Amino acid sequence: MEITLVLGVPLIGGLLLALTGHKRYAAELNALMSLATFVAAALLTGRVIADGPMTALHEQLFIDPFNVFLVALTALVAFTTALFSRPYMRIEQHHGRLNAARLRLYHSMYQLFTFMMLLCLLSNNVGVLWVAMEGATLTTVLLVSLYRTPASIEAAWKYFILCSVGIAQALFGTILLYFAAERVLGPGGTALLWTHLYAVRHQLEPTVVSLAFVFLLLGFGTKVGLVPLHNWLPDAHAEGPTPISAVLSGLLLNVALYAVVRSKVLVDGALGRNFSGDLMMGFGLLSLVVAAFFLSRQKDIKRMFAYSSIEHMGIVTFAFGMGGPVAAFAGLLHMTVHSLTKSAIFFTVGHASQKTGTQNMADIRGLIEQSPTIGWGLVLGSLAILGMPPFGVFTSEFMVLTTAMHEHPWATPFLLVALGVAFAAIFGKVQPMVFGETTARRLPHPPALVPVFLHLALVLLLGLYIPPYLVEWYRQAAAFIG
Amino acid sequence: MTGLLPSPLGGSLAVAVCWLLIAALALLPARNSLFARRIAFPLGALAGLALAALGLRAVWLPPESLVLPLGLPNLPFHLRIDPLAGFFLTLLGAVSAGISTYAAGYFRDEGARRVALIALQYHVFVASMAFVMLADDAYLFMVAWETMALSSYFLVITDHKLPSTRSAGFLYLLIAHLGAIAILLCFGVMSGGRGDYTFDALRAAHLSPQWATVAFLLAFFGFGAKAGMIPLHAWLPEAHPAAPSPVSAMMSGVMIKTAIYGMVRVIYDLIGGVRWEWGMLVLAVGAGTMLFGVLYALMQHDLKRLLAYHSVENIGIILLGLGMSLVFIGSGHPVAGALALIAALYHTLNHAVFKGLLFLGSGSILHATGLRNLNDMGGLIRKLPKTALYFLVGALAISALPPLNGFVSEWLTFQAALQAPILENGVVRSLVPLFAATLALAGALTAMCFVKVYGIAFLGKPREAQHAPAGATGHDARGMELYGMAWLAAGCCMLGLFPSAVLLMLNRVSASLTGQGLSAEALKSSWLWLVPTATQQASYAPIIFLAVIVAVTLLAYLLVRRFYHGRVRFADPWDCGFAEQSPRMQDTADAFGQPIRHVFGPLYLMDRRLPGPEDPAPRFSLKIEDRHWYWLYLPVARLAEFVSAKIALLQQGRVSIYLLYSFLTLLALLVFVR
Amino acid sequence: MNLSAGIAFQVLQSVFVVLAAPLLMGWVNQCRAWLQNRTAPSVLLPYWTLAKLFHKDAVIARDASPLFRLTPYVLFGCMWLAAGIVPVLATGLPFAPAADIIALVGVFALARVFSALAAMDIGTSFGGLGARREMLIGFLAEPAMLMTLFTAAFISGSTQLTTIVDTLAHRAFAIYPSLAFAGAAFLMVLLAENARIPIDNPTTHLELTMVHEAMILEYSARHLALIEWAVAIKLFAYMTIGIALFMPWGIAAAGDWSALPLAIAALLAKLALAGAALALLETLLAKLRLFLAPEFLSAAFLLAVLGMLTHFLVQA
Amino acid sequence: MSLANQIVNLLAALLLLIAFAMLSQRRILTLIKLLAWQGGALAASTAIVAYSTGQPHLYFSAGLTVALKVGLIPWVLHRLIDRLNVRWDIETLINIPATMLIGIGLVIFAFALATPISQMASVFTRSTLGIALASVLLSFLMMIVRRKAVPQVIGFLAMENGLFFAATSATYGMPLVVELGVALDVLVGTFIFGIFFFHIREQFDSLDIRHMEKLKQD
Repeated sequence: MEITLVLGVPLIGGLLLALTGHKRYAAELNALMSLATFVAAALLTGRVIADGPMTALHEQLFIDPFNVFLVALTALVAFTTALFSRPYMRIEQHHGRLNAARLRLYHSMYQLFTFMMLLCLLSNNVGVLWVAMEGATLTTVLLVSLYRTPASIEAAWKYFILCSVGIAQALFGTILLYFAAERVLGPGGTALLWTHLYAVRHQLEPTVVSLAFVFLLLGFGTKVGLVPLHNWLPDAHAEGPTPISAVLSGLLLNVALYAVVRSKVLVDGALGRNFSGDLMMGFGLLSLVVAAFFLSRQKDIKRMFAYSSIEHMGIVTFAFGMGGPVAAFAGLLHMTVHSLTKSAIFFTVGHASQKTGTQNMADIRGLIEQSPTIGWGLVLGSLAILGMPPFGVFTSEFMVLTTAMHEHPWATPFLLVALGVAFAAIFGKVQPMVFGETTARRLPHPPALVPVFLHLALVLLLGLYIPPYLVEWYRQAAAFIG
Repeated sequence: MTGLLPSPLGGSLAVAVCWLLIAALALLPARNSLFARRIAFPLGALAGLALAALGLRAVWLPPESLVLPLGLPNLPFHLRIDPLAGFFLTLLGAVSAGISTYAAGYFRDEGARRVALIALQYHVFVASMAFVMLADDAYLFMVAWETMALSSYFLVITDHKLPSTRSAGFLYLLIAHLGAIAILLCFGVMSGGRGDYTFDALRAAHLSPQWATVAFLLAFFGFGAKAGMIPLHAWLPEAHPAAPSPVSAMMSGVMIKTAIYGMVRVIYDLIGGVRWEWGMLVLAVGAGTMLFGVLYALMQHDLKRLLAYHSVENIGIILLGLGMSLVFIGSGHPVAGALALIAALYHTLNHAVFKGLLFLGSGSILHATGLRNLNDMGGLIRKLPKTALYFLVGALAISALPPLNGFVSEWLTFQAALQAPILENGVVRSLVPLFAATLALAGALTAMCFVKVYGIAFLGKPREAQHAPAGATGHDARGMELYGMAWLAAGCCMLGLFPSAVLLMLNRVSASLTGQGLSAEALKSSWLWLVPTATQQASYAPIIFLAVIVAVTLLAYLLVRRFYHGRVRFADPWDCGFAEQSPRMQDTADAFGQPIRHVFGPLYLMDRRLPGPEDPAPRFSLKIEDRHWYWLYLPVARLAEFVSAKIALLQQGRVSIYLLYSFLTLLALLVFVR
Repeated sequence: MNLSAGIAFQVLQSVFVVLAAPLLMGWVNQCRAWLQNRTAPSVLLPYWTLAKLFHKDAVIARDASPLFRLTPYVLFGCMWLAAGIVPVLATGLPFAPAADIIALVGVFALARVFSALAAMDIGTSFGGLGARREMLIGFLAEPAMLMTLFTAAFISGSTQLTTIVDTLAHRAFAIYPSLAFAGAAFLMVLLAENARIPIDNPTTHLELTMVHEAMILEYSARHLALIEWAVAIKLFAYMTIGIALFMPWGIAAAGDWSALPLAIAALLAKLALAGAALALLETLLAKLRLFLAPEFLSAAFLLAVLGMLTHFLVQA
Repeated sequence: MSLANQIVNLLAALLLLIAFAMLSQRRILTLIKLLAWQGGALAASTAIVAYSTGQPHLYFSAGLTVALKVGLIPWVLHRLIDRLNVRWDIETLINIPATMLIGIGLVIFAFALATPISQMASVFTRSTLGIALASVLLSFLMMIVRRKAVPQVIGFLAMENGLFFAATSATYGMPLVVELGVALDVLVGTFIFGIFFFHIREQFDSLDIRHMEKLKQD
């Protein structure tokens, strides 16, 4: 029941917003739908806390410890982003960058995007997961090009081409997986159901499955933003509207990574050796290091944080690649805190660039003077994302680092160099934006600050105390991620 | 009776939480800053006093520990208090009591929002330091450690409109973070793969000598970055002066001591199995740090920067003590090792007190005159007599002059060095006294430097026509500011005059850490005498010393008055009869350092501007730069820049190339999977 | 040894040193005059000078701070204290354990800091110049002095002067190469610290090269008298330290009244000899340029360190 | 080997041939025709597999393929290039013979990769998996070397065809819901690509993707 609600609300919301056209209250409606989704997700979460994992709709949908918190997180961030996008889009409209038709597109696509991501997470069917993932690309590609500037068109084109091609590889991987599963489960519906696949994972044909994993990793990895498949990511983040950058970084990357991890579980079962783990560690480390070095060369603020997302996805991928209860736990936690922190950062970044009329970091100065809350949000968010305690990002990085140190000591220098370089790069750029003499001006609408500080408070909380049921989910999920 | 008193651990925790509460409260009534302005800091100071008392008690009680239901699922926050932590908590509490009191007066006239923010950050800062000392697992330690760095960073950039402040803050946080990464790595090495990060587990782990050395190096690097040892000191002379003076006092006085705490905790307590080679490294770095610090301090004309360089120097002295202790313990002479450790810890305490005092004094000067540049000062003793008095106490103490406290710890360090003959290894045996020689050199240079500071700032006449900058109050420190300085000045005297009490306390710390304290003879001597080993070998009685010196001075005075007279006439200065005297003809700070520049010329990177002969308003300017920038920091930055420039070639904007990356990756993986 | 006898010895020695110090100064001046073929002033001249100064009215610059007026007394007190620590006439004085050689160096440093501060107080160009030069000399002389003392301390295993002298005085005669180095270093430090040629010229005025005199230019009358007296005591103390370290024979133990006459006689003889030697040195040497002073003193420092190392190498 | 089997193999070979033809083709109109032909071959092979295995939903799938890939999408593309007036110019980044050589290498690689898998496959799939993989890789190559937007999209669609072929011939077709979803995605994707062509034209006055190299790292 709750599951259908979780999926139904955004779907209906998307259609509704598309059909009604842009009304004055569209932004509120958007937020309301997201709130409803969030409430549904909260109900679902409560149900899972009470009853444990479940399946629905002829096993087509399922919820287990791995996806339950992602569903909740997705719904939460989608809701807070909707809250943020309300004033943000108003201001954009006020500045004449968007018109009513575009806003209509924006709002309906926003809901559909939420739907697609939730479908990805909830789908038990690996094929449907793929479909939803492609759907998420399709819904966001129009959002990235929302401003119709040459740069945004270019970014959207690259996003579209690279992700479509990437996702096509994932489809081939899915087909190969099905090919392998069919031989065990027989043709028909069940051979693509994850729960069934999981049950028979040890009997799957290793060669096929490893081949499938290569395609899946490459396909979904493109959406995760793994280096060298990441090239769409900074462009899309920088040129799209900021709420979209927030959900791309905060949610889409997570969902894509979720798909990778789901595949990894099956492959590990079939292969028995750490083939997938090695690949993921390699990609994770490469992404981490390369992104860290990219950071210092950025001029555009959103682009910089986009690279930071690549870096963090690298960390998570590396963590899952290492495997083991602690590392997987850390990976899950890092997914959570990264999406909360990064979306909070994008909220502040959005307002900051509206205030200064530019995304060029050299022209953003002294935010803390004109708008202390945005300035503090940005600096605290940046520090949090850089792994400063007591924020939660540190917690997961602590676990990743310590695990890496005794399981893969060779990797630690890379991790450390990357973290150090990233720190110098990001903080060196954020500090002058936040402090110093100001260039900011007043905004025509009050900025949305609740989402920023709500997220940061959650991240802070996770740095000091993780609720027991969350721990339990993480543990269970970590146990089968292995 | 003891049951009625709070347990040291619970009490300390309560104090730390109290600080956090003050911080939180400071934020709430932002508009009406009565709380932040009038109540927060005095309350914080009271809490500090309580903490000092609790810490003192903890030194004499067996260790206590506690687990809080916070933190990681596998690793909740562990707290523990033992004599070492007790000692450092005492240091934190006592010094912060003085500084907070001072801050209560200092920040009275700041803007409401600013003072609220400072009160918030300041108290988070103090509380995090308390947690650093209470932490008993790696995670809580790191959280507290980085919170400390973060809150102090925000305090440093309080005046963020100045570009120099911003770059100082950035450099500070960057080096702090790199250090923290090294510390984290050190914990990782120590846990040796078992994944248990409570200090108990780390203590129990037996590392092979190689891994122990790796852990030691990481800890030394990580904590050294925070302590400001060379070559990681670059942030310190930038960041400490940039902060408001009470914060500088807190950072120089207490914060860099947490690094010493960390070093002692990790090396002695957690790693264990000390080796003398480590000690030699610490000695060498310590001596280098010390000399570097003082030589650069002599070149400074910014008062707070100068004090910051002296912090570098004093960290070197502390490291010298620690190094000797490691050498002795590592060579199987725990008693001598205990003496050196005690000397190091004593100096840690002393430096906290007198450097806190000196920074507060510089704050009062800044408040009254708006000046930081010594070259513009002069004759302040007439304008700020009270500040001048307290500053003199601090200056004499840091110059290691008897009978104040700086002397006692340097004396103990020398005594430790004089134990060198018991070492078996001939090279080490002759090197240890050599390091003592560098200490003697540094001590004398410090005295020179503080003659310069005091002589130029407080004595003589104002050097430049006074154009009091905006915000200068023009009057001497008063009220809370004075009490704060008086408290620390009293500390300088007490620690100098009653060293045997401190010695007993530190003996307990050392005994709990290394299992070995001082010799029995040293401990049973009376409270008047400070005896490190045996009365025959060395002793020092500051009270008697002071009594005699005061008595003879008084006697001389009385005799002169009795037999002759006290007639005085006042006149213009004579100055060998030179008639054309102007205050600008006095030595400036730069001039005072000139002989040292001459002697140690190659050490400095100088940029000197001499006025031309036709110059109507001649000005001499001098800029001394740190060579470390050029051989260490900039090359590293350039390397990172180079690598990132190369990596940036990956992204040239062409979608075909991007597709090609994907394609090649795919092919490579497919080859790999076969 | 009973305490009262010890205290009596202590008082006796302190008074003796204070009273005898100007005499030593006079003796050095007399020797120097002889050596330079001048008519020598009376050996008692320093006493008359002091008396004259004490009688005069003090003239003080208008904006002198209390520090300026306090300093002469502090200097005098410090030197007197030093005189009480050094075993001049006897070892084992009751006050001796209150301060060892390191504290002794500390006392000298305290005096130096105060005199430098006082020099800067008036705000004249010469005062600052003198203070700066004095501290320059001090920063090298002080460690050299300490290292010299450390060499002795290593030999005797103690930093108590009493113990050191006891050990050195009552050992079987042996040549310590380390002590030879230390002795040379000590002599150099002594010259520098007491403002003697080749570092400074105690008789000079109105010269840009002056060091110590530049610091006390603003003093007059009783203040100047106290400073001059303190300078004399300082020279005396240094000489007695030298004697204690390198020629300790004949010293009495505290409370041993019978050995006292011999001790005084030996001391006077040794001082006379040392004073004459000092005068001779001052006559033979030329004053160094100021910037050669650091070289001179670093040589002293290195000699002292070398002495210490020699001790370890020879012992090992 | 049954007749059905042989026909499927033949169609597979046809598919590969068309893929090569597309790689070497310079004209957009011909490319679209080839795409339609490829769709046709795909539909035919799906139908044959459906017939010989008796799986009804494969018929549906074949129908869908005909409707979309032979009918709708080529038609849409046709309309687009008519509207955009970009029939002629197709330039490649690497010259065509070199591309072909690389393509041959890719085919060999794909076959080598698929052989171990083919051994365990069911009757129909012996060679088809390798061919499907080869045509996916060839389409990928085509996307890389084309520098106009439309051929790039055609390459993408050809890749989807290869994937569909793999799905139907290697596995007897994916579950219906998945097939429908994939088809929907392809359709929507094509429309969005179409919209994009207009946007690109509007902003850059050309469909040459070399104009879109502004966003890069300097």
